[in-house]
Amino acid sequence: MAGRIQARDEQDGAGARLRQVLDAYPHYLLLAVVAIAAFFAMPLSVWLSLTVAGLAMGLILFVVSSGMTLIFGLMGVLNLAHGAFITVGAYIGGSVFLMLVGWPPLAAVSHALLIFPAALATVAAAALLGVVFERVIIKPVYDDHLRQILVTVGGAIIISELIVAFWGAHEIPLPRPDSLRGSFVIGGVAFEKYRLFAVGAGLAIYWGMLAVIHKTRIGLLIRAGVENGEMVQALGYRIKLLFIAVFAAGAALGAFGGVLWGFYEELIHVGLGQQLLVDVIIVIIMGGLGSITGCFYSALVVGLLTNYMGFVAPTFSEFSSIVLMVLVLMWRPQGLIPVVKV
Amino acid sequence: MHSSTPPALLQARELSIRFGGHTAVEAVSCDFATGTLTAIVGPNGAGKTTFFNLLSGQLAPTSGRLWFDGRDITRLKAPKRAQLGIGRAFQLTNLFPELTVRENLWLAASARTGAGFAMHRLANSYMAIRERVDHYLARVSLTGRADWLAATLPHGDQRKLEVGMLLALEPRVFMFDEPTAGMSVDEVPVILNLIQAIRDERDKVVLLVEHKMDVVRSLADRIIVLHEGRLLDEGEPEQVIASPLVQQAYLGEVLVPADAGAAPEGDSP
Amino acid sequence: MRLLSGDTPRSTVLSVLLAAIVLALAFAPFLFPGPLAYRTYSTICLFTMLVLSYDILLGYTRIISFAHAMFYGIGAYAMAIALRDLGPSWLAIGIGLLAGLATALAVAFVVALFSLRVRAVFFALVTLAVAVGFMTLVSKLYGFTGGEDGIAFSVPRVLGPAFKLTEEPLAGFDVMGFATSGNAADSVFKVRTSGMLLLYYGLFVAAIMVFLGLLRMMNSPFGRVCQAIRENEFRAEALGYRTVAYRTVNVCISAMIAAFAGALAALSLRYINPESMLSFDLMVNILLITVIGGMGTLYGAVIGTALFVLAETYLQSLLAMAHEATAGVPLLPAVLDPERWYLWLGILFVLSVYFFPRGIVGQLRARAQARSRNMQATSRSQ
Amino acid sequence: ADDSITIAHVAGFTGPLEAYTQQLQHGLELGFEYATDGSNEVLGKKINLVTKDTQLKAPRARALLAEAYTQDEATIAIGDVSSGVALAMLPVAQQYEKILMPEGVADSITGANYNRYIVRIGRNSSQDAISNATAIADDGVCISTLAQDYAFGRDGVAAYAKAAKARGATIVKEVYLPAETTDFTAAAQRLFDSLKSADGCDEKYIFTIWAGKGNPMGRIKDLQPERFDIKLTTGGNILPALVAYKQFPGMEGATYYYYGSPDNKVNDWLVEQHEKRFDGPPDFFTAQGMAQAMAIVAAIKKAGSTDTEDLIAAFEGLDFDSPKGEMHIRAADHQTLQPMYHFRIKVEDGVDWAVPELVETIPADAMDIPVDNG
Amino acid sequence: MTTPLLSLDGVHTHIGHYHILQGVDLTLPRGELTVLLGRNGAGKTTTLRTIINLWQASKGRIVFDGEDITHWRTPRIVSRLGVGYVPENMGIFSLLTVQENMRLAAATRHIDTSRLEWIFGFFPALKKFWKTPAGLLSGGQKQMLAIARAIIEPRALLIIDEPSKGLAPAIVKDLSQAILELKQTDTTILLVEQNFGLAQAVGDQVAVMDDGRVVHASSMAELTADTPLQNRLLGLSLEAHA
Ligand SMILES: Nc1ncnc2c1ncn2[C@@H]1O[C@H](COP(=O)(O)OP(=O)(O)OP(=O)(O)O)[C@@H](O)[C@H]1O
Ligand SMILES: Nc1ncnc2c1ncn2[C@@H]1O[C@H](COP(=O)(O)OP(=O)(O)OP(=O)(O)O)[C@@H](O)[C@H]1O
Ligand SMILES: [Mg+2]
Ligand SMILES: [Mg+2]
Repeated sequence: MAGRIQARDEQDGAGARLRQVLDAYPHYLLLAVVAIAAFFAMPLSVWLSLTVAGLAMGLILFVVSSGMTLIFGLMGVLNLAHGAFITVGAYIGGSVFLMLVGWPPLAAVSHALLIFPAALATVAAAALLGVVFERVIIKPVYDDHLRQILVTVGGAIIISELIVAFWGAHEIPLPRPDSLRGSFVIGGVAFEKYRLFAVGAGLAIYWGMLAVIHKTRIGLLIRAGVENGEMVQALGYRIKLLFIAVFAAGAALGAFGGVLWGFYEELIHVGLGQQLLVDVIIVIIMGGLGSITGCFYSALVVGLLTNYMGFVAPTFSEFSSIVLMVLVLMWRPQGLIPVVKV
Repeated sequence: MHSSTPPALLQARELSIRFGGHTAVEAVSCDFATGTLTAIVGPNGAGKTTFFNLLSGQLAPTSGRLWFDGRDITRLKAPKRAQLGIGRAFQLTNLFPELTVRENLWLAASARTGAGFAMHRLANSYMAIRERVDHYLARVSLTGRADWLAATLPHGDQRKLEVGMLLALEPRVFMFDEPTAGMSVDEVPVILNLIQAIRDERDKVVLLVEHKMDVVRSLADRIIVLHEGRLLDEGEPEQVIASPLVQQAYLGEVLVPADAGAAPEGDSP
Repeated sequence: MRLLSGDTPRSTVLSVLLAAIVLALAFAPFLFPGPLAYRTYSTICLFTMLVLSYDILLGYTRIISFAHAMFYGIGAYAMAIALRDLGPSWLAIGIGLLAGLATALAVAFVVALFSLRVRAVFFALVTLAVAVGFMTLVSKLYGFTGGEDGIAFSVPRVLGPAFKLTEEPLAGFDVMGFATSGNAADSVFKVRTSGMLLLYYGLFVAAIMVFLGLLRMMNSPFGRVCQAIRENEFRAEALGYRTVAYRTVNVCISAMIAAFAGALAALSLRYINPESMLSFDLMVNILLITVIGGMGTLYGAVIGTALFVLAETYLQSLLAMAHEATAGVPLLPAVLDPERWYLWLGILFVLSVYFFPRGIVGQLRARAQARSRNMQATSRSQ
Repeated sequence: ADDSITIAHVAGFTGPLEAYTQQLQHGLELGFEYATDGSNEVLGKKINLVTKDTQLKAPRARALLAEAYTQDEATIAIGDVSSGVALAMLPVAQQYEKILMPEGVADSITGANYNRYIVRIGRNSSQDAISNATAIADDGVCISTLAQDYAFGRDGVAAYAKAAKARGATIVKEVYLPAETTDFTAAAQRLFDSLKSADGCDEKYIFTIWAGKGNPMGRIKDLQPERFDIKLTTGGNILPALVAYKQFPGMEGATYYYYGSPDNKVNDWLVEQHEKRFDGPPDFFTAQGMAQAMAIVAAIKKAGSTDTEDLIAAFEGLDFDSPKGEMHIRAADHQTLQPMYHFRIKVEDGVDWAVPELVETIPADAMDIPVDNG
Repeated sequence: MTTPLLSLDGVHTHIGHYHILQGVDLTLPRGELTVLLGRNGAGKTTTLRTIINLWQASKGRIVFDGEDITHWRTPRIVSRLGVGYVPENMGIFSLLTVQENMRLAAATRHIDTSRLEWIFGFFPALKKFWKTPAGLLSGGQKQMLAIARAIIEPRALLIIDEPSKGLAPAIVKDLSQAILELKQTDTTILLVEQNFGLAQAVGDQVAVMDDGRVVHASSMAELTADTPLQNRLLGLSLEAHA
């Protein structure tokens, strides 16, 4: 069925040129508008530290959201169980970390280093969970968004309940290693160490994802598979494995986000993922469902905006991202960088 | 065609549409007068379906104007144009799959009556619409399958329903996009007879995209040739088909010298 | 037939089930004693209305909205605030109802404007965000809405437990008690003819009216066009239907019915808070009931709601029984732990989405259809 | 029937607060055992403790409570630990004219939404706030507060500010944030700014009241308030949450209960039995549950009957023993007045959580808890 | 005669509830080009798809070079046996560039440049649009790309579904040239074609389908010679409307 497609007006002239640029780079524009508006609303030192904090928070949000947008973008599956993956990640990462910390042979090892094996274990376990989830829950409902929504919501319930059955309903404190506490203070502006750590992780994941999708044959296959899975098979590739892998990657990303978030809040609880899901959804809709780049920039914008608003008008900071999302959608109905036609 | 005739019902002026860098229809100007059946021919990708989309409002032109009954309808959306009486059948079958054949036809028959927003009366209680549905059910010989879900119909019957819906809409402009494609040989005449009957009423505009040249010859009053989005030629069927430009661009060198009569273009939808 | 707008159950099993549900609800106060049972059967009536209104959105027009619970909440809050601020009077009820319907209409209209621009999944996610935002707003405006603490209020005496319709209580017969004890004499109980009884019958009648009304609406030209939009929006436009207008009207009507149900819920509960009126869980329940019951049938809303509310209320007790019964068996008791009842609900959801893709009603109808076709085939071959 | 007394515990045994409800249930069981010397009988009747799971849903809670009063013929019902659900249950008690003892902390339970069938053994948020003010506030102390932007947060800060000012402290700024906030950088900026520029302060504090999951203290601490000589203060918490307090050695505040703080034989018994049965020390809500049970037994004994009116009369002005020592139920609003504990955080090796070392016990009469049910 | 490269033996295929193929028997002689003819909906495409198991045969056997491949999965059939497939709808990845489309089609990492030049010789447009997203190509160019993908590497079996569709007549000529050249390289080809002219020009063997069965199979020469038979069979596929 041919969708209604608007032909682009291609008039010449400076105005049209500007519109073209804005059309091509809406994410830069949005980021700039938010940052510049805030610049005039607060003292410089405050602006600096909030900008740094906001960008870092944005990167954490990106990590937390990227798995969901990846799965939607590449497989067209709307996975509302993403929040549950985030929670699972926090639990697995947290427990492995606490176990390692409490293990005598490792007593001499810096706790900060132990985050890495914990994260690794989480990613592996979550990927496995993702495979099971894809096989058991998602496989029967490819191509049916409505049933995907239902099934993944059901799956999320099951996962959360299993978490409670396994770990109990208590909150689990997850003290962060001392070396990731506190800030570097430079010229009166505090840069939190953990946020800098998260920035590193977020950027690495972003570039990693872009590289895999745009530079490797696997990325090529995935992009092709989304458009025409049958043809990919007819070229001799086993698309099922590919899709399972994508789902596993999405789950692993979500879980890694959960670890990152668990250490940020220093507390793990069953509602952790659900509580993040709304922000995740705002980020991925605003970015353009399925777009990694869009997700990245809209996460940054949301991170910045909530920080600025938290200073200027804390009462409204909660609504600010929803309002922004609505505005962005009125401007660009498919989000900043649309990829998947919905 | 003749300066004495009243202005044509449908007039396209310099219609163009561009997709990214590709111009699918380029500056096509053309008049369609009541009482004529115009066949649109051209190789695949020439822009025939796109041209239909421009006329019926599924696509908005990048530039150019469109008049219907003396009124500029360039910016009107598809529903509005259908309300005015520009109806079309689709090249790829385009039905309401989980509704019955009768309901499909009902939707077409009531579309221009304005009954759609009524909530207090049952849909089946509109006698006039019901009669129309029954009438067109018979015309496309689907009466026996009236209660089948459209999705369960064989392909050929789906094509018939597609045409039936256009008829039930009772528009003033009929657009058929390869109506017989995918239909089995013995059923093709049913549809062609229907189109012929509309043409013979001589108060409608009929547009027909068709690859089969014998069909075009027997039905069309006029032929338009599209090639790479441009209007290559137009005129009386025999004259257009004979023109060397058309021979080269559309029909190509004849590959089968044996059957000189039949056009070699045997391509499927 | 007339009553059902010609849209009959079309399955014997379905007809029997429906009749059983309607009969049980009609005599519920006289068959099931106790406050929890009262809560259960009034909830069935309330949710039936709510789910019916969602079905015309999701089932008939395929608009996936996560903001439906929000409209339910709007109706409930309007009613609660009116009764709290104006005191327990009929006037307050009238004002609350009207305010709820008007607010729902206004909000729905704005939300529907979104459906002009974005579609399907996008719309679903946007409405999700909007609903969450609304819930936050309600918690924040605690001066007006009572915040997280909600609003407790009184209703006119006639609708309350203190009002007596008849001096003497009527007699009821506890069917469940009879089924377990087998003792007929012990199963007779007293039914106090209080305002609660009156209120319940109000709900019951309202639910029936909404059902019949919507059945008619969905068999009207409007309903048929909605279905056409669900099936093939592009083609509906090509025929000349302004689908956006239909979708907007549909969203508005559906929202107003949800608000109506919400207002009645507030009357019946006499206490509301964001958790019970606006939460995501509530929304998920609506969605699940609609799908499990069978989308686009309206009958599914009735069956689905009855089953779901019963499961939600009593699954835990059932599990407790299973838990005790399997006490000796290793491993089983752990999963049958009544505290994990929600796990089982989740599993049931997933399974029912797999095995009843067309919902209970869809499945029953398909079975009935297959059988009648087979019978035709055999009778023809004879 | 006639030979037993039914007490119904109607609370969220599943859902987000199930851990708390579990603690309460353990406390109740231990409390009845202790108060009846293991016989579980009072006035010669067996105490029958039934439980009903509200799933933390208000409508369900109301129906279950009604069921407890009618079907189960409960003499007394113990309500939900969530303030929201507890508030929803209050009118039901009035309607059925039976006693309800809710466990939520909202002031309005024994305040604006009070009815005479409500008796609360647990603390209210004013008690929390005022005890915290009592622990810190003094002449020359400057305090900025951080709380969630809803009734609980605002009321808490108001009570805190009033008590702190009464003790000579200055409240510099009140910052309120949305309840779900997780990023506290901006708020910390505002709080730092306010205290940096405040004059005449010997000590500067940021006081936090935060219910739920966010961890504002840790986030503020990350921004190194010590740069500006600002200290943090907040109330105590349950043991799992105390783990996070390890970051704040030396921090002072006031708490409802820590198992090491009270010095009496009830508490000794509780700690010993709890260690034995549940393999760990008792927590906040275990103590509260035990106090709850002991209050019930004391009231029934005093009333000599299980008639509601007799019990109400018995509860009013009741003094009873508890793991926190003697408590008093105020007749005016049925709120229990009780001691609180001023603590200083100490990090001990081998203890999983930070120890809120007792500085002093704040006796009940040192705190002026307003009566608000008028 | 040597054993055929591929043979279908009583193959049935169901799509959903529809029984489409109702016992197809077909053999492809090694190194020859077999043309499959038949009216719309006869089941030609279904046959092709069934061979590489895009639709599962519900009954019957498919044998490739003596090996029963009926239950092999598509990727295995394609990669193990070396099958090139040009689907009816072309199966272009429109978001990928022409180059990327070609890269995916080649099993090896590096595309053989001389072969590429050979392909460009027939389809110069592909060279011109090498780095262009394939979605922007015209219908005919897409068809060229689809064919190019199928022959980017030497294949044991080429399955081509209506390649002339959407190609301008001039290019159809090039196409038939290409196919003739491919035949020289010992490739077995199964071609569905409605354009009888093209079919006649390139085909060695011919099979005609109707209603999910093969109703006629012979050498092309035989069919060309027998005009009455041609009229009887191909009246179905050529224009019948008078
Ligand atoms: N939505 C679109 N976006 C981009 N390109 C398009 C779109 N629709 C059509 N085109 C392109 O425009 C050209 C004309 O297509 P159109 O469908 O009008 O051809 P046609 O003449 O109807 O061919 P056929 O005989 O195959 O039906 C084609 O090259 C096609 O790829
Ligand atoms: N996905 C499907 N579901 C149901 N029926 C199908 C499906 N695809 C094809 N069919 C039916 O199978 C039959 C054979 O189709 P097939 O595509 O194999 O024919 P064909 O010979 O290739 O015709 P054409 O010349 O039109 O390409 C047709 O009747 C068609 O309607
Ligand atoms: Mg076309
Ligand atoms: Mg085919």
